Amino acid sequence: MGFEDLQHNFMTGRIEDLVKWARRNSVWPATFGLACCAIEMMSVGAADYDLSRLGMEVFRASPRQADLMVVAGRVSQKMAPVLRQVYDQMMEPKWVISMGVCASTGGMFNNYAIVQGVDQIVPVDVYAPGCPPSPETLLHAILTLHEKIRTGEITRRPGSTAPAGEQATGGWVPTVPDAVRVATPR
Amino acid sequence: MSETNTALGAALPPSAVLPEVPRLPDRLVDQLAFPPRDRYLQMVEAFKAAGFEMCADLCAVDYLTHPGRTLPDGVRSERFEVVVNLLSMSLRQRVRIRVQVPEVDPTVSSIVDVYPGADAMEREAFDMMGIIFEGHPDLTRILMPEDWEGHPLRKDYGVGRIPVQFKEAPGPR
Amino acid sequence: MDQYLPILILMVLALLFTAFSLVSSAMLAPRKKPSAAKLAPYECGIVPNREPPQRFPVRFYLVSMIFIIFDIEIVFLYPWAVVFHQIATFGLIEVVVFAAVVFVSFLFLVSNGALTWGPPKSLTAGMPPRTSDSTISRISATRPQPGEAA
Amino acid sequence: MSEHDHHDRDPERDHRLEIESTILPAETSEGAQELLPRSGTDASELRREVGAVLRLPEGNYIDPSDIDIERREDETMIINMGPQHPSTHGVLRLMLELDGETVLRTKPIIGYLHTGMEKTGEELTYAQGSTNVTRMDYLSPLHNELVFSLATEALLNVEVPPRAVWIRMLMTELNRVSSHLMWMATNGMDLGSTSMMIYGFREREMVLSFFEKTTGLRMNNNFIRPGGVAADLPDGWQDDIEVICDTILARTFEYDELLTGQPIFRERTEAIGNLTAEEALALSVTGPILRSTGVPWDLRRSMPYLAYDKLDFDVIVGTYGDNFDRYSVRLNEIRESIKMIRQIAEQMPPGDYRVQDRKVTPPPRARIDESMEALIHHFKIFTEGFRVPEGEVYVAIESPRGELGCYLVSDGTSKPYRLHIRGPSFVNLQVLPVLLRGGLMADAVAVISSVDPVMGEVDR
Repeated sequence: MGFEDLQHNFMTGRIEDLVKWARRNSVWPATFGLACCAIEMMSVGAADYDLSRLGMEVFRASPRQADLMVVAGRVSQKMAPVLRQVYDQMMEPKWVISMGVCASTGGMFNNYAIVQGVDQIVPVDVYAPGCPPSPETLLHAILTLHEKIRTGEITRRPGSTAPAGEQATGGWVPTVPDAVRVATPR
Repeated sequence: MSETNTALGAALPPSAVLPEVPRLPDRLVDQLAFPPRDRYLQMVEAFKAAGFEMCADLCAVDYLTHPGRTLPDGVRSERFEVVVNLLSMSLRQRVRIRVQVPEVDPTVSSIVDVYPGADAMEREAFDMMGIIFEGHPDLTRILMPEDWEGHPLRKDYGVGRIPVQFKEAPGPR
Repeated sequence: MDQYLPILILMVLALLFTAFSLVSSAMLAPRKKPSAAKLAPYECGIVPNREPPQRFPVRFYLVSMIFIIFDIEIVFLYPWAVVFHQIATFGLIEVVVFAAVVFVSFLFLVSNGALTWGPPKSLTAGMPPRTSDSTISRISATRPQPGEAA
Repeated sequence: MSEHDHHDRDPERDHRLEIESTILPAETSEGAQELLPRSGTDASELRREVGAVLRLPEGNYIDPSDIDIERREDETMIINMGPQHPSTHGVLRLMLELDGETVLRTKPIIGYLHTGMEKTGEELTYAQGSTNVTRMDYLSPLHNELVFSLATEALLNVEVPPRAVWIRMLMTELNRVSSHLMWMATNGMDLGSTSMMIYGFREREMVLSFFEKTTGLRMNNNFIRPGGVAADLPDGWQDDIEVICDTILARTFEYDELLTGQPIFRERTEAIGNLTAEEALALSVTGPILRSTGVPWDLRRSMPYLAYDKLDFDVIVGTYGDNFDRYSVRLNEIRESIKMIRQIAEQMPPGDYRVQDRKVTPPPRARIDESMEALIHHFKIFTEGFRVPEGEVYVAIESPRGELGCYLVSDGTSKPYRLHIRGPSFVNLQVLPVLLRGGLMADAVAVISSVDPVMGEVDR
């Protein structure tokens, strides 16, 4: 018996809201700062923009204790498998914010070295535009994620954002794309 | 610039020194030297003895699509060029040594024994341009993944641009 | 008999709590086989391709042994604290003697160098405490640049 | 039970698991770039990883046996201070061979943020070039733009009006203050004082808000362009500068009190990561690290560019070259920069902020509607870009991390033929094996943060 088999009825409805409320208000980000966006992520964490209002000021270094991976910066071909490995090692209710245009679509670096969009490697929940996104944009992205947690399913990740292989295995085994380094000329 | 030239000239093998690039503001006119490949290490050692304490920069340039560049008469232009920038704090001067490296065997002697700081720069030149430095302690890739084929900064290596969907952009050149 | 009632209640509560947490986690936990990556040790994102080293320097176990000594000392303080009022001054002297004995072992450890880890760190012995201005010099434009560098 | 059980023998899933166990290990291991066991490395590479930099005279050659690692190979651990690590300031990966807590060998592995900027630089015209270059060293973007613009103007042989020169100096010195404040913040947090992180960022926000007011962006502002500056200073900028200078100068004494007095901070920085001047020069180290060893080399003083010879400032030089000296060099450089910013604010000349040669700078927006050739100039500059005569130049400036050089080769077209940026952090990283040798793991964290590498300019 697991949560996903609970029918949505009057009694269970309240437990789900309680769980969603708890998860939403203490999402711990994993420090995945890559490039310039990481500096903006740090200034969001610092005093002026203050992530601790949302219960997120604790940046967990190890993925074992993190719920949210903010991919802050451009993902190079050499970094792609590392990103996939850290994503796989994160605990289960996990979300991904792709911060900045370089993470979302490769941005201005449309060349051999940058993975054109981090959603080729990990399923992304929220895309934050900007280069670098100003702290307000990142806060807005985090609030969108909270909204998504509040209205989304508790445990099963929505199939749509995941890469193609996700539905085939019922959405539970984190699928690894065939070649994590997309552009490595084989 | 000319008096240090003669002072160095005595110590140096006869090397063609480009007269000067007319238009640069005087502060930026560095001394240039074009040693042949076999006398390159010897010239670097001579410059080190002449008071150039630091090797500021070392990079490789691929002249595949721009062969006709101004070179002093005694120098035959090859495809690759290794540019070493030495800095002298006492003389407050820079010298730029430009070595021509042919495409068939792109090997140059490594200057790590004279300037240990050039170690990572030579690895980058090897990784990006494919220039082999003999005598380098650990000539492996430094920026690209280990199993990457090809040297990205060469002119015949495409940019790897992925055509953007919403406008018919030319394919990866 | 009534002395032992609170202990009994405490045990029942403990049992109840563990049972509740075990059952609820078994019930609510997602039912899935953890993937190979999740079971792999975390090495800063790198998949380890060499097996972790078997031999650890003895210094690491030394630290755990030192911890046990002082942990036992604290454990003995708890019952002492409960009956502190009945055995007033005698109890105080007793615990001070006990603490002194354990402190001797601490002195032995420090003298043996169990707690000094790294190489000795001092530039020159007896240096005055440095401030952010004491060990730097300012070279202004008026004074001519010292010609020879280094 | 639930319907998941009879899925267990599903071939698709086993195929997935089997892929997973083969792809990732193959792709994250960097083979020859990694730190191999001592038996697998030859003498010269072993000497480099152990940190022995100065070569003996040609006669005798170090043979591996006498490199003093007394630990046998199976007693030591080779671990990863990998790309995703809280204290490696971005995606630097260090492989360390440890004997318990003491570091024996180190090998930095970089390239995890390689963005192919030098290749992209060859695709963009000179007008667009500074947007690409500014993303290299993301703690001091204005320095990258300045070095690219100086190189382009040198080839164009264009004289930038004095006001643009002084605005550039103002903005780069402010950028140096914000970069050193960022270093103070992360260095404080690495050594355990998280309050320093909060204070460092609080002051930095003041400088960033001034940047946002002048250039429109907090970072990557593309403000310094070939031919001058993008826009004039907003009116009332003197009082903003006044407020920034007074507050930050007062706050530096607060940081001094917060950090220098504490025994923990001193214990972790004094006599850690000692560097001698010879080793620094041999490894081509520049910037605060070189000055902390006692070598008085600052490009703003020794090979002045822009109008630094008209400013009165001190070059800060340390004595021992350890972490504490690097900290005090950077702390006092913030004070020097504040002193300079005040002088610049007083002597700011009036006049144009861009060179008026229509071939380089586009005409003002209003002129385009009136005159035909203004429209043509505008169109030509923004589509094909202005042509730079053929030639090559190397320009170097003093960025907060060291000598930032730009080697620009042009072949007469409107795109750079070869753009090579000499990143100071790329070269300064080679000093890690020398500094980490023999220290503890905790010292390794302190030394990495005192070297202050910015991975954007290391990997370019």
